[in-house]
Amino acid sequence: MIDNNFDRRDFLKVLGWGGAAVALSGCGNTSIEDGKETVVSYVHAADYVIPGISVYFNSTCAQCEAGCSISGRVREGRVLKLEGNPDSVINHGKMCGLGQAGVQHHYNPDRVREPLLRSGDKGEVITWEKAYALIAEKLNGVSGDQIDFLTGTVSGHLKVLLGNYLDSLSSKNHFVYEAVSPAVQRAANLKSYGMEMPRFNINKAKVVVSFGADFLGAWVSPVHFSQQYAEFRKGVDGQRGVLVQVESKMTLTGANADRWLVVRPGTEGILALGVVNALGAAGLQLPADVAAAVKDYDKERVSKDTGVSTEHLTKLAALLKERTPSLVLLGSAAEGYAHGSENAAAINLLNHVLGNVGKTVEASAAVPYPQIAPATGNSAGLRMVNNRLADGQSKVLFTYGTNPVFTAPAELKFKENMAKAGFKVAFAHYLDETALQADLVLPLNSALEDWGTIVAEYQPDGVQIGVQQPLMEKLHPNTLGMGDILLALIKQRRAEEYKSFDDFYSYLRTALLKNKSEFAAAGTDDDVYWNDLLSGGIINVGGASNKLAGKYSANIQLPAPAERDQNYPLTLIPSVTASLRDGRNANQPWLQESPDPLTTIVWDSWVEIHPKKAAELGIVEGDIVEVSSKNGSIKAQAYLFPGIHPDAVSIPLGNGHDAMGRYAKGFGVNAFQILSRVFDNETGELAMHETQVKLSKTGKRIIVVKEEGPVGGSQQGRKIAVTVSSDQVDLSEEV
Amino acid sequence: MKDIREDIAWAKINTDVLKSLESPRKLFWVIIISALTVFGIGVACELYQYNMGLGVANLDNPHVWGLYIATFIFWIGMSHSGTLLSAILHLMHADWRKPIYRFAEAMTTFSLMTAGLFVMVHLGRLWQFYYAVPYPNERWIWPNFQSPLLWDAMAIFTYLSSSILFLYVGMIPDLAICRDNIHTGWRKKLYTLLSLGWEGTDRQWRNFRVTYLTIACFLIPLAVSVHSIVASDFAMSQQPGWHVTSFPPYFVAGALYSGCAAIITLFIILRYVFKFEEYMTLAILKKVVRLTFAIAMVWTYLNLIEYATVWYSHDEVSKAVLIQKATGTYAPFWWMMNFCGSIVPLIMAFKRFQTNIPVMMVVSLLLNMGMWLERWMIVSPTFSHGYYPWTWDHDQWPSWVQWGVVFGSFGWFTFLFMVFCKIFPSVSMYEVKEMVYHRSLASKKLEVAGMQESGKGAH
Amino acid sequence: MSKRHLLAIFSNFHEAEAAVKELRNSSIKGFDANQDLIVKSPIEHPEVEEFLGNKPVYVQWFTLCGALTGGLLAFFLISGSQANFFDQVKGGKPVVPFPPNFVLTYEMFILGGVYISILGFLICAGLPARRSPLYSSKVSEDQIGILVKTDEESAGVLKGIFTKHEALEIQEEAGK
Amino acid sequence: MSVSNLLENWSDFRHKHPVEDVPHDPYKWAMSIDLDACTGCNACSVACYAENNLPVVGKERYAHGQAMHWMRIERYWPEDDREFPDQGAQFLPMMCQQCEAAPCETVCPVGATNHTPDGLNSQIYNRCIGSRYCSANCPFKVRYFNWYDYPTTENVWPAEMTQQLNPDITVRGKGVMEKCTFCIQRIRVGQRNVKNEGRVLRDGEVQTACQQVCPTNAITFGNLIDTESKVHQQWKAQRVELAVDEQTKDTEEGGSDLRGYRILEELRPYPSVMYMERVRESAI
Repeated sequence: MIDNNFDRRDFLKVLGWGGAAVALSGCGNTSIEDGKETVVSYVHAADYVIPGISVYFNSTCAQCEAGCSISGRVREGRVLKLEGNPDSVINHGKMCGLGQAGVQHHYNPDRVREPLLRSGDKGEVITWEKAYALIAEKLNGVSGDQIDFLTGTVSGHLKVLLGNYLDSLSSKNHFVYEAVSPAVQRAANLKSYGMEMPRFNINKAKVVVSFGADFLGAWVSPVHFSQQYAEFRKGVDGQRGVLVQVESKMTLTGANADRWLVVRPGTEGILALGVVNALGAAGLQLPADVAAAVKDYDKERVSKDTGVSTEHLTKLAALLKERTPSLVLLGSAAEGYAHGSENAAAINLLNHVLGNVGKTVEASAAVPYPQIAPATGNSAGLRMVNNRLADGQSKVLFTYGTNPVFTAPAELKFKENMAKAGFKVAFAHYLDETALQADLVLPLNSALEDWGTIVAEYQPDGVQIGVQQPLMEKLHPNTLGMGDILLALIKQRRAEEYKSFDDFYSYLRTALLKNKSEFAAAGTDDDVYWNDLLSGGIINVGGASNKLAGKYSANIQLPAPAERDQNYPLTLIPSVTASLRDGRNANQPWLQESPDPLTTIVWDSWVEIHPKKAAELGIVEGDIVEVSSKNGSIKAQAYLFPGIHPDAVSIPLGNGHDAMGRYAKGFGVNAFQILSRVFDNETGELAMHETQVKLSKTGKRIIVVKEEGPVGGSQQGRKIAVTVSSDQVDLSEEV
Repeated sequence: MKDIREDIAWAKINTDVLKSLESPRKLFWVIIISALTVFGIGVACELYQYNMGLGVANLDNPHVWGLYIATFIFWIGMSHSGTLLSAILHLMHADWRKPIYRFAEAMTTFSLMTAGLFVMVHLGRLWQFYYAVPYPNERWIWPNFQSPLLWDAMAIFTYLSSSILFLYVGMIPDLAICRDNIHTGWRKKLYTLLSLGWEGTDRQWRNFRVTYLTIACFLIPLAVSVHSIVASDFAMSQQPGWHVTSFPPYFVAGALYSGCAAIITLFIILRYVFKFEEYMTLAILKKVVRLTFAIAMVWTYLNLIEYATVWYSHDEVSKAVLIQKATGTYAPFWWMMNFCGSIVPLIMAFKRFQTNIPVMMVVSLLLNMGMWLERWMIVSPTFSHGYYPWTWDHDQWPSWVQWGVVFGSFGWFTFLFMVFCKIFPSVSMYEVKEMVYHRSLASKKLEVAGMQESGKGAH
Repeated sequence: MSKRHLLAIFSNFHEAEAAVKELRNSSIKGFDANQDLIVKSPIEHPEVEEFLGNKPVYVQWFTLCGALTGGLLAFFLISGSQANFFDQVKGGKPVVPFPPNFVLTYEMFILGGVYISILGFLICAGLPARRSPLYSSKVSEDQIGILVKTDEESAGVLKGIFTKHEALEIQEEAGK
Repeated sequence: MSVSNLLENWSDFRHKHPVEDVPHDPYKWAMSIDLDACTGCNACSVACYAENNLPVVGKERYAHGQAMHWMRIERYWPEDDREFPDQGAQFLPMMCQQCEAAPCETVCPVGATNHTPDGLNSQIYNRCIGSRYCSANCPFKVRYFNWYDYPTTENVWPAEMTQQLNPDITVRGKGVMEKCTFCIQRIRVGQRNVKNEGRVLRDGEVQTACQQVCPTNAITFGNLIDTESKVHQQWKAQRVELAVDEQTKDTEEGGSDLRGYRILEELRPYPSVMYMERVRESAI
């Protein structure tokens, strides 16, 4: 990092004592080209502003739910670049591409800038006063039970305030919806380990077997896991870690595996039990009930069901037996079936059998203040809201941090149902698909302009509360922070209680100072503490100690591999890519132009087909194919991809917007739309991998826009990227 | 068949050639207007490209060069025939060059001027082209003299200015004739000025002869060096398909080849447009055709040598480029180039075609197309199929902007050439007289042995 | 003493040759065949030099000087500028690399040679020149002219010689 | 005067500086990239966009091969006809290799690309006239040309987004060649800061944007002269030397257990980036 010999803590102290609510006064929304900008933006610059010298302010990344702490480079009142905060236990100063694109969210030209009253296709700009009055008017006479709040993951003080607001409306209807979430796993983990999200110590394992967990790409906390992965590769006791990935469609993690085992879609659980069986056969002592439960899963049967060769099964079992501790991870590819919970239980069983629980699977600390712990999302939330809307139980709908019109399968008819609500309010950054259906759109500050606290679900070390603070003055004068809006709304109800808080900043400050004694030395001055807190950007609390409690269950009922439907012979795997995830960041051009690591395709969606299958169907790269499920069809370019099971096709999620902004609208297709309405038997989560599809050629062919050249991933025999077998290198002497 | 009638009156030579300077035929205007139209298209494309950036040419990373460089080499190559005819054949006393060398030299000059345009068109920041000029400046910033591109610039400058001077010096006696015969208008002033007061005195002729010979001697190595340097743009690089030792002679042979083919084309056109049948005789055409055939075979040999060295070497990367040329995206053009360059010239080996004007016209155009393709096939496939497979790019296709500029250059060349032929005598009058004189002397010598004495000084 | 210029036009090179030979062999007062005799012809006759006596040509010396100067200038300009252009290193080569510098040295050698040769030509041939008053455009067509300068009184003798050799016409003019 | 300077310092100018005769001192910037750690996540590439004001060219121009990613991640598949790539894909971050004997430097007609005393292959944007010869002669094809005038192209940098641009470096207009600089703006700030203290930079004081962001620390950047630096130690451990075209790894009898190599080393550009081979477990 560039160290300019300036202590940024000093700057922040000045900032704090100055009592400025925002970090720096900026230059507004003018550009150099316009000639409106003054070279030095200040007549009387604050002491900490030296033209030409960058200062760094810490905050928390809001691009996904991992809660990485970031350090924003600010110069002349503008945030230029987001870097990792080295003190963060989550990301240790590192970042992913998605996180760095946060500045493009902030500076996005397509952000909503004014409160909009919408009717039909038109939006009328109104004032905040009018907007608040309108909400008050619409809430008048509506009972609390008829008011629904649909949000994405919320945590920290915003969640507290939201809870209080709902309470003031006497509504209990806060639904948290995440289109892509490890919800099945949470339930399975709760059973197996006694907590939804234990700590996974990849770095302590010698072998990691991941059943579809894309921990290097998009799973839970990828930056954190990537760092652990690097340690894991360097090795425990000098022995390089071995990664085995089991999945039907290669993820980024699969692409980095020592052995990538392609399984028939949905048979991950069978393979897990097969490995348990093989471990028993290899001499591992299995508990009696486990041994009984897996006795039918002999190698031949498992090999036949899953498509994994007996040789690999044997080798895998031998490796797991020989090298301990190991770690077995469970990801979306295994849980996205109607029998997802069973798959999950079978996979978690492996950790128990291998004795990893307590070693590489450890208890995570519990958030000591449950009210700020994250409300984690799942698709059940959407399902409930949707049902309520369909039945007319919901009169007023608030949406925040989620885009259900885009991410809900068309079969749920969410858009139609949403229209049934009398009044829809969207708190939005963009005019996305959901905001377009709302009656009132309230413009939000970007994450780099807002105050808040963020508590991530996955806590690798104690509990880290991320502090979110503005890195620069608001770009657009008429946007507001979600906290500020909630505060204004709650004052409509409970004016007395909240009158001492002018804004969310004062609320947050008061709330955090209230707990000062628990975070800081006794007797620390309020201001000093507050400034330390802001300059650090994180609050590390030890967290309530926690123990793993659950127990494995040997009673796992796995269905036999499903017969293929003649009409819909292929399984659709909607893949979650590291940069676009569920599509909320699709309007950030860096992410659109950052090639998908595996296919290298940019600015579009595609259908991954195994070359063998493609040859069978007469499909070549660039053919526009129609992917039809029972619930609709989409057309996208075909890409021949060797890392996928021949009975599956895969379409990435996140693109295919028909609103949101110039960098998202019209690029690609939305695979959410054709997902079938199949749910996990136990949790009721949408089973994302249960959609069966067929492919048909449309006769159109285009040139795929991608980074790789006409020879694709071939090195043509030239020594460019070299792989060596582990027995041919000596890693011990390396630096 | 004689190269020229030996009994043409000298005065008739003057009249015939001077006639070509006056009252243009309708056909002349048709040619001029079509040339300007085509040139205008090129200019429009260039303006568009100048405004938008080179991206509109549909070049990309790493395929950074395309038709501009290929056509640049083509024009440079074309220029070599003028030197061949005027300098090499002059030293070899092949006097049949005399009726046709003037327009060949003009072709040299104008094709160099056209090539120079491509250097400009090709630049990403055309407005900063002067950075490549070694002008003294207070910041001591100089161009990079190690760059073959700079050598190119210098070689073209040297060659162009030397060619212009050579053309001009050789034209002074003819300009004096023009001065003496045209007594009106701006032409008179022009010819008076340019003829420098030439009177054909013995002193003038004596120095003229030595100077002409000296410059001819310089021009030959210069011409060879110019195309070797153009070859160095490629041969000095490290890229497969370019880093070829035999490139300099190969380029020089290719240059002479395309130049000769162009001479045949222009020979036929001038013969027709300006009615020069008396001077541009079929006998001379035959000689030019035979010369072209010989050069074609040299080129074919060097071309095959290049393939052979690549094929038998252990340089897998270069070999891959060669295979790609023959089988990949560029295959049709590559085969076409080999066909036009090596098979088509075989027609010229047949006597009855050597003087068949329509056949020779078609052949010469095909040869030139082959040679243009050759340059393209040198430039592009290496970009498409270089050292680094990840960046291979087999889909690159020049946009209409590139094609427009390339076609425009032909308009520009034709325009300059036709204007030249209207202002300056495109057949060297004094040299045709010399040719007629010496030939008739020689004939007489054969007829009357007794005239030895008076023919003492004759060749 | 006043001089007179005479221009005789011959239709035939052999007649002109004979006339010149006779002029050179005769001794006429105020007429030196080596200096006062100029032959004008429409084409280059190498024989002229023989019957006019061996007159040296100096253009080659210009050429030599020009070429050498060009080459040396190039080398020092290039190497000097390389040494001063912030002393920048390129491609792991020496700051002043010989093989590439040779190329431009060679080009400048030729450039200098050609340019200075032309200059030499103009100087040696006395060009550009005003046209002498005694000039016939026939000379640029197909006839040979012999221009002589002589004393006033010898003009008749010369005219006689010209007429003897069938001169087509004789122009005369008083001069210095 | 140039000629007197030339004659006085003649022998200096005839050194094969810096490859052979004169070593860089006190800095020679170099990198090592551990392909076993690289996961191909693209974070480095995005960091490069953010740090170096790279334009997002959009779908159509990307389709024409006019993308401007100084740092590109290449993805290779095994080529032995296996049905599935069951040992994963191979990722390779590729950027300017800052060659010591760079093929691009000698060919630039205007000297816009040169070797700096600290061993970088520099690109002087305002000197560049856009002949693109450097790119033509680059074996790695890591030079990127501004085919359009991106600052004025619609939707590349809308007014709001111009505020994100890094003021430490320029925004390049049309017709200019550009490429990875090893984040020279960071190096220069660092060098000037320590100059005041009368010392040289210590390892880790300057990080490139890609190195800083890399979640797996696959990229190591530093001063090859500094024996304390990690990059020096890594090069040394892999016995990779700068100015040779064949390393111990290639010459050792009976194979080698080293894994450091440089790409296209046989062309003798002497790249400043060492890659370490990806390892795949033999037991599974």
